[in-house]
Amino acid sequence: MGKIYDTAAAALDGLLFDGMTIVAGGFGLCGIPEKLIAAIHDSGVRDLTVVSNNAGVDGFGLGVLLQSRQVKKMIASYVGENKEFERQYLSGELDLEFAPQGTLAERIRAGGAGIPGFYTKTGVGTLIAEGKEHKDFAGETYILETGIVADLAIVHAWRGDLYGNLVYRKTARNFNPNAATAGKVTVAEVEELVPEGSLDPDGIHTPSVYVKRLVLGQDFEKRIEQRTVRERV
Amino acid sequence: MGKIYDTAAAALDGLLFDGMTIVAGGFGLCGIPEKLIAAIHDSGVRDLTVVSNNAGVDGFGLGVLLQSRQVKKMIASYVGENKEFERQYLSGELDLEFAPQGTLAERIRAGGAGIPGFYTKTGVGTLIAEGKEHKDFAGETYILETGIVADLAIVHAWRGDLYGNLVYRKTARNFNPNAATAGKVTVAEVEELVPEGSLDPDGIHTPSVYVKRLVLGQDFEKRIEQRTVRERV
Amino acid sequence: MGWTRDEMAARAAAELHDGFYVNLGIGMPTLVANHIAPGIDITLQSENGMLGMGPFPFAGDEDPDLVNAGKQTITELRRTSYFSSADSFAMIRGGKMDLSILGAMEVAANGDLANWMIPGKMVKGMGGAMDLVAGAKRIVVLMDHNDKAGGQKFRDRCTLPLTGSNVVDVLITDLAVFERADRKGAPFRLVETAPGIGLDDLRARTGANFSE
Amino acid sequence: MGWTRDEMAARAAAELHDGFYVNLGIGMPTLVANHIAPGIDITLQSENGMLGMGPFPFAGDEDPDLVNAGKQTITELRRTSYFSSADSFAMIRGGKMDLSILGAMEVAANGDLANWMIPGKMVKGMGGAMDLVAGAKRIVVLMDHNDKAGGQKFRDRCTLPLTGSNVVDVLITDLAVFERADRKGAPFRLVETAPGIGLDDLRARTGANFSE
Repeated sequence: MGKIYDTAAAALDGLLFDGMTIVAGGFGLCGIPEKLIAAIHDSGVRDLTVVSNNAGVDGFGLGVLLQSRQVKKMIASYVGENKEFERQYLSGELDLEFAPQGTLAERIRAGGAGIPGFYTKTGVGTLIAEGKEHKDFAGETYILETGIVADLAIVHAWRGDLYGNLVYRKTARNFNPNAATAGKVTVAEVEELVPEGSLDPDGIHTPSVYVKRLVLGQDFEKRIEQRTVRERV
Repeated sequence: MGKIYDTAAAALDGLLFDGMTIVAGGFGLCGIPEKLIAAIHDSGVRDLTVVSNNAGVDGFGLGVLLQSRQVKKMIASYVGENKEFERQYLSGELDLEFAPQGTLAERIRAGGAGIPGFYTKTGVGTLIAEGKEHKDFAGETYILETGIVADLAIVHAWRGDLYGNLVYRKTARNFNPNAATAGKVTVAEVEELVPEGSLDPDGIHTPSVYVKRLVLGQDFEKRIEQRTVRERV
Repeated sequence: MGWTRDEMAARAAAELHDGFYVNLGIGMPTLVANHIAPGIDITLQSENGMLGMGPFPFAGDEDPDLVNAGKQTITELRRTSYFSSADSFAMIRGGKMDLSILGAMEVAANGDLANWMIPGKMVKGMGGAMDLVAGAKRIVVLMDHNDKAGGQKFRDRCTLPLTGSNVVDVLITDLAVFERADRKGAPFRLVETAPGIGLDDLRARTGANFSE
Repeated sequence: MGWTRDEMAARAAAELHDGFYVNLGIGMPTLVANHIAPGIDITLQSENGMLGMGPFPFAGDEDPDLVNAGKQTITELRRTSYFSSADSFAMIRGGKMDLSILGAMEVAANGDLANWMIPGKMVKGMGGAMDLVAGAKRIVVLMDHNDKAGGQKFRDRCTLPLTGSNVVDVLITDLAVFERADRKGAPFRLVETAPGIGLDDLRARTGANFSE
């Protein structure tokens, strides 16, 4: 198949260019493609438009691309955990487009599904609706939102096989399967590369067709953002 | 939880009324909710609008509702396997709305997802596009298709638990997970009722919230439509 | 004077009926989970992609792949399922959540809700709040009745940018509970007041008209 | 005179390149799977919800839960995944299929395709054909060059209701292979003819203009 690459840098080789759009899986720091983000950082590619629910934290996740000023614009639903983001945004160095989380998820899915636009009730009557087409269906008002297709999608999966089939783990799934469909090229990092035929065909979250390149990562950091515990009684 | 019913008839009790719309899972005869269809037949409910990719065959699947003249209208993509359907349609007894298969699947998903309309390239320049809104995105023309919400969704799953979580098997999945989201009420028949906690949470196809009632079926017929085999060499 | 945060959460828990599927917003609403009555079976959704959210893990059992919408470590239950963000919001937008409990900066007499931005201050984003108010069948808001300077937060009109228009069904503050019968023009009605809160005092501290 | 159905299928198989994801329509296109060259790795999609379709089962191994888009019993492979109909057509509509091979009633010089209905006759429906021609990156059509009465099926304009407008890239008939360079006005070009088929004969039996 030729989909397996030895390193994240090799998996991205030839795919990166200044001014490109990248859609990334992950929610907060959960399920983010940390190895691919690091390799994009090392590549020095600039003027990126990044589509991701969050912007990482200072020094980890997409935060590293912000610190190195490689990001020109973010499309996100929540960016509250990142001081460097705030500084760049308030100084006008960084462009920001907010999309409600569900609208963002659906826009990414739509892009991957060949749907250029869809109507949603989310955001009607708010700032988000300004400048967008309004349309009534059965007496209710909806706004038109557009699909997102990126030059590159980067995702993090738990298990993958050499065909490119992917399985995600628990809430690390989040935006990853949607992002995987919305890249002109999709690159996945996995925690385990499993023998062919060992994934349950009924339980594959991302079918092989979506994944063009795949890398087995080592020593994932998988940082926890909010460590909350309960007392043992 | 109170979601488990003893018979298909009990699971449908109080949900059926003349003139209602029913969306059904299944593709051809594969993965059809055969017990629930039989119970709808027995109930005598009439003037149904049925949303299903196919119309069953004479004497099985949705074909039994056609033979008993309980169906007023079908929304489907392919009805080629059913002589009674043809007779009723040509005589004007039955109304038929064709939707391309992918458009039908997406309309059902959209209905379940609170999306009243979406744009697709499918059908542009064909009879399907007539009377529909056309809109250009990035220089390409698309047509507006609408979401489908039914009064009742009936689906067939392989395994279910008492919460209503469902898992489908192989290509019997087809329209079932989409249909399960698009009913004001969704009733599922399952081949196995498994102990709570025994389904892999990463592998559940229909989360419990979608399923209001569930029945364990017995002696499924699961008829094969086209038995094709190869020679043992 | 007035209810504590825990008392407010307990009052909100009374809105949860057996069999409900519920999404609890970040902050005070998460406290509601501690007050669910015995015998009331509730399934909690977390909009990052989980149905059937369990309590926080014991120390040492934290799993970086298992967090809620507030990015807090949590646990799963026997009923749990995971799904993608698009599927999660299909569930929310599609009206499958019986109830969502959210925090607020302002609520208006017409049901408008503002809880995501203050112009001129850094904006963190709306996350899933706009989707939740647009999609959930019933919206319960938990907020302090007045801001720290004593300003009215339950107002005739919201002054802050909206999260949703005509979406709040129940408002629970530290002083009182208000509810409206529908989203078609019914006014908010005072359901109860916290111990020691008089009606005149309440009206003085409230910008919105409400019926009794 | 002219190619057999198997020869047409073999010619169509030459359009399959290593690593391609391909959807084969019902009927003659399914024969193409028998002619994939050794060393060419192809993954077949079945639009009812399967990627990685295997051959027919051995007698006795038929599984009613495992059928292709023609409702025929099939088998799975080590690469197989299953998904819902909405996800299947998201894949197709989203342009992830490198190629689809379909049958036709008529093909026009401008790339129009008609293969789903004859007015006045019972209409069986378009199934997934309209989605496939709208979504797949490249469309190859397999059809008889003329109908049973000798009528032209490769025409200046389609007379039957369309399945898709400006969608055919390659046309393989029992007499010849035609291809066009793009969907922006390039004419169909004659690529090859079946043994014994002369150009004058071919033109006489063809309603569409084509270049050589």
